[in-house]
Amino acid sequence: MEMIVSDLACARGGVPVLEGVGFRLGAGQAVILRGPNGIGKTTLLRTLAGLQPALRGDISVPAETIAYASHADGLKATLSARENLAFWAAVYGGADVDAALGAMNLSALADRQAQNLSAGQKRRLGLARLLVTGRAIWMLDEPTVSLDAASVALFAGVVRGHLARGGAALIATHIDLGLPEAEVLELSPFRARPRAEGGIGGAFDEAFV
Amino acid sequence: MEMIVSDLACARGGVPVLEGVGFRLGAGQAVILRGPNGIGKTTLLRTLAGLQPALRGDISVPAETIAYASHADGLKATLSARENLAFWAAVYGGADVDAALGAMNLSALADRQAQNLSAGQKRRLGLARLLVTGRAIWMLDEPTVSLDAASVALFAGVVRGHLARGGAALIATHIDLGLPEAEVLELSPFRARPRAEGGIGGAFDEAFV
Amino acid sequence: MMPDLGRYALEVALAYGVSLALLGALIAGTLWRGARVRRALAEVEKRQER
Amino acid sequence: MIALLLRDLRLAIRAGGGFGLGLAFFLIVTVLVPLGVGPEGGMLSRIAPGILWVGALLACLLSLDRIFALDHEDGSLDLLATAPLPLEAVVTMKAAAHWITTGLPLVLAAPVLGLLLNLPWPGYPWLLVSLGVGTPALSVIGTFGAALTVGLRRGGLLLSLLVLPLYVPTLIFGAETLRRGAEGLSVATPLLMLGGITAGAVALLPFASAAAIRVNLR
Amino acid sequence: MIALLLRDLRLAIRAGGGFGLGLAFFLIVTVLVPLGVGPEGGMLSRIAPGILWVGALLACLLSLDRIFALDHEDGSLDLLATAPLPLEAVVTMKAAAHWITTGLPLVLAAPVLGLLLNLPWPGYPWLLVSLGVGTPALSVIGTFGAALTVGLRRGGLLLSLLVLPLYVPTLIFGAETLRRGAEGLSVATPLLMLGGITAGAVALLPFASAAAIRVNLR
Amino acid sequence: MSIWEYANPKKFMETSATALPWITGLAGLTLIVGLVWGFFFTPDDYRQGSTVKIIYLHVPAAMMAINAWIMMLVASLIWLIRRHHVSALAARAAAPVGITMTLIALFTGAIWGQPMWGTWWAWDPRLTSFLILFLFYLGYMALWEAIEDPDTAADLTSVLCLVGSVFALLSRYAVNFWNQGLHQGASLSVAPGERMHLVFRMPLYVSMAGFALLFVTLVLLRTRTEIRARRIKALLARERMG
Ligand code: HEM
Ligand SMILES: Nc1ncnc2c1ncn2[C@@H]1O[C@H](COP(=O)(O)OP(=O)(O)OP(=O)(O)O)[C@@H](O)[C@H]1O
Ligand SMILES: Nc1ncnc2c1ncn2[C@@H]1O[C@H](COP(=O)(O)OP(=O)(O)OP(=O)(O)O)[C@@H](O)[C@H]1O
Ligand SMILES: [Mg+2]
Ligand SMILES: [Mg+2]
Repeated sequence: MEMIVSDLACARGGVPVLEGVGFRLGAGQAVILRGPNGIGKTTLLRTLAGLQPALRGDISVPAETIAYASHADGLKATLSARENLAFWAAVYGGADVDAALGAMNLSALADRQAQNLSAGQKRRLGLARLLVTGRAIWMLDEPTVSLDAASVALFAGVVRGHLARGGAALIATHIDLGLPEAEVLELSPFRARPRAEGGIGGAFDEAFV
Repeated sequence: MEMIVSDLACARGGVPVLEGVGFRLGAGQAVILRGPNGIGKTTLLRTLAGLQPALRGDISVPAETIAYASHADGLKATLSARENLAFWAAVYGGADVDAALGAMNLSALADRQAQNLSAGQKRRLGLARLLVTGRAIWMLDEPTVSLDAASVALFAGVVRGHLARGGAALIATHIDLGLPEAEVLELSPFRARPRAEGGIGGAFDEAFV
Repeated sequence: MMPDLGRYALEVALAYGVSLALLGALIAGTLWRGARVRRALAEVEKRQER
Repeated sequence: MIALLLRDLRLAIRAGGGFGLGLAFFLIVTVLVPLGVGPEGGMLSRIAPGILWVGALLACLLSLDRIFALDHEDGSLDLLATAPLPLEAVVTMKAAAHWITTGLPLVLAAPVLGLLLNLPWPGYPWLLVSLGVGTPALSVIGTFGAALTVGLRRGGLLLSLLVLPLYVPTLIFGAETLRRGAEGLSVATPLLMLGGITAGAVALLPFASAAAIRVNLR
Repeated sequence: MIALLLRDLRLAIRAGGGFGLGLAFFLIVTVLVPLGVGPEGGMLSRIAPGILWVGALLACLLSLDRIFALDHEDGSLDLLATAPLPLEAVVTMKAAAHWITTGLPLVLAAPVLGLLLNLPWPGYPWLLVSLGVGTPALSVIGTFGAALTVGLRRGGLLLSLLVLPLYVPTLIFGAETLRRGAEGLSVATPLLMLGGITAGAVALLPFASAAAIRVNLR
Repeated sequence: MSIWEYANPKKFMETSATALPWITGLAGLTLIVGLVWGFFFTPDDYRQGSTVKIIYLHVPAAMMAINAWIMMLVASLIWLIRRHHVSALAARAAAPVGITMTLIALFTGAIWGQPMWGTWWAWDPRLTSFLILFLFYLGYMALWEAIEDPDTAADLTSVLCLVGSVFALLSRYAVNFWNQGLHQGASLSVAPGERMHLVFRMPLYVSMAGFALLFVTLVLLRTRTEIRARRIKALLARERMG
């Protein structure tokens, strides 16, 4: 399962933010997205995950093979950690909830309501969701926000396990994840140029020139 | 105008989080609060600013001399930068809005609606509010979140100017602000102990012992 | 040369008055916003040429 | 799909989930109207069918913004949209959960409120029938309105403005069924129309709702 | 203080500020009731006073959660509480802004809606008077409710439940004033009571609201 | 050259700029002729007296109120299917014109109802469904105002317009069922079976043409404004991107 992205352009709020993005992500491989605030990392991940259409370009795999984790965790405050995870497991077809809880070191907290978890624990629960999706390609948007050092290491281990099982991961982050084997994709060169300089226009601008 | 805090204890959600906090903050002086997530920095600042009562202890200056800036900026999305600031200036008795905009490098953006500012620009506008309050003691909760390096330096300059004019500042932050002259107050030693070990109880616990 | 509206003068005059006022407001609003947006566009375009 | 329905029901029942608030609102509206209108029984019993339906409709309306807003705020909606469920199924389940937590209690509580408003005796079975047939349409149409306004900050009032005109046919046929029933006339035509509206709305609107959500998530 | 009032008015008028939505809701409720109750003019004109008052009250109610919620979400409320304004003045100004953006338009639009409900002619002056005297009380009481629920996620429906019982006396005396006025009877007593409620609420409730906010910010 | 060429904003701006003066002139002319003719130079009806003169406002306005919604529906469909921005913006531009027409029909009808039926307002099906149409316009416009992103707003308002049209039709049927009503039938006749006299009909036709042309003029003007506003937005967004 290799993901090949070529000449991708994507827009946010009608304005093109990235263009000409291309990379390949093979099985067992991780790619780290880097770039300053506002370059369009979140936009790129949402486009790849199928949440918004691309302006141009090709993505070789369907959105159905991708598990996306956004800035927000999508946890329900009044459900327990296990209930939260069990819901997603049911939606994705019943993977092993307890194994996922164990992998993210949440077994002791399984029956606590999500609202009583600390920010870092919530984040870990959000990441445990990835393990129950059973999908091959993970797209993670700043997964380690509010995690302390030990949890970051734990997370890196989980990602390595996923890669070893033939999965792949695309991770947008500002910090060091402890995954030295991952390739880094710097997004700055792909910043969309204004149309006057040969960039692509938004759907609407085009008509004006 | 010297601020002396002694033996302060404060609670969040009914649970004591800090106790025995004491420090002094003289005119022209800055103190930086440090401590891990959840130690109670925000709680301490809110207590000092008069937003919640202390469990115990003394604060030598009234809340009316303190200007507080929280995690949130309190900007109105549909008002322009100048309108936002002019409102606070009117509330605090009419300081010079344009000077404040200039000091935070916002003059060019004065007429843009707050919703069209980038995260960093919003933050700068939130900090410009401090300048129109005319208050002597600033209490800042992670003021440099989402600021880039140049803006952090600009902000440090503004704080220095405030100190030079005889003001004082208490700043909670996780990162380096570029204010080497500021004293650092580490909060970890003041973590509230459980009552059994001689810590103070919450208002309710007391009745139970 | 006002026509004799008989005993329904008030109604007819009111109907014409209200309708013309509404139409007038619509036309005025259209022209006013048009002029404002045209001016704003000219300003932005000038600024971006620089 | 069933997992989603169960989750929504469980969330509604947990503390703070808002289960029962719609019911309370229904109660209050039907209490307010006699307070405002005055206590004459004869008149009350004549306006009772209309007031009961309007009250049920408003109670439904006010709970609509919970359908998607909470899921949108905490990011679940993004995750649901990328999950292996068609979005049409998601909105249908959301509407079903809304009906079970709001519409169904309204139907069950309505007879008690009918008493407060002096609804004539022959009306009670038709009260249950007309609300039972009509409230699913209210939930489905409301889900469409909620899908249009998801992501708007405090879109609640706008949501009401959008949804109320869409509620008009349901209201007219529902109240007409009930009024005719209460007066002992034949209810066949309005009840058929009401059923038709419900069936049509349930069959078609989920597609519009799913499209609206897709646009809003973009 | 005036700065706060002006800011709130300006925010309400800017796009997305929700100005006019309360009005639209009032319109819709008054349209729905005849649709539910049936079109007979005679009956409509008898229930018109009650319906107009209930409609105004619901429209007021639904705009209450904007009073503090937006300021709380973006952090302004914390900053206002530490500003050199007494919190009592803040809540008074908030209530005033709510009245100007919601209550006043309701009062002005009510005669048109009175037409729709066949309100008898002698009722029109009393419609203006009773709503003019009564709606400030609705805003002040509503501000108190909003202060109690500030910070609760999606507290809207809970807010309605808290506030509605508090609205009952205003509703009763307001609707009674209007009904007597429409029937050509003397309105002195209910109007006096209505004025008394408004005066008392305006004088005392801001202290309670300010206290509630202080507790909620803690 | 296909008709879709005009969906290109630039082309649209050029074409509409040349056409506008003519259409505006024609609209003004027919409108003034129609209304002046109707108001000054028609006799009184033997039953309705001078109130027949209201017809020259009421009927054209009522017609255009409905036609405006139909135009919005068509434009919305074009946007949803072919994604031509001009068409979405034209739908947006038509709504305020349509709501004004609805208001004129409502007001003139209410004023007319007082002498004819002895009441300003009755819950007659035609009247009621117009009130509901007014609510639809309100909701549609409020939704446009509430959404930041123009494409999102165009999509959602188009969906609303589609669904709303279906429900507007249903409502029309529902209110018909609910009340038999007082209002005139759908033919251009004042009394049943009797066609309105030519003296009344001629100015009515002119006035209808005037309202239709005025509608076209205003929609063109407003669409041009919307396109410009849209362009400002795009330029500003680009400026912000740096
Ligand atoms: C608020 C009240 C009223 C509303 C909303 C209203 C609405 C309408 C509408 C929607 C039409 C249809 C136009 C068309 O189908 O092309 C119409 C036509 C007409 N209305 Fe009214 N109407 C009102 C009151 C009245 C009154 C009081 C009269 C006179 C007694 C009246 C006389 C007519 C006539 C003569 C026509 C032309 C009928 C035809 O199409 O042949 N309307 N009105
Ligand atoms: N609604 C909007 N309209 C116009 N531009 C927007 C809108 N939302 C975001 N943007 C812009 O789109 C760009 C890309 O945003 P995006 O969230 O993808 O950045 P990011 O790389 O994820 O940043 P971060 O590191 O802060 O997460 C930013 O420059 C932002 O200002
Ligand atoms: N409503 C609540 N009920 C109980 N405990 C709470 C509540 N809100 C916060 N806490 C706890 O109070 C403690 C202090 O929180 P506070 O926000 O002051 O921390 P902080 O030092 O500012 O952290 P950060 O660095 O993340 O800003 C935390 O341990 C938190 O878990
Ligand atoms: Mg991002
Ligand atoms: Mg903090």
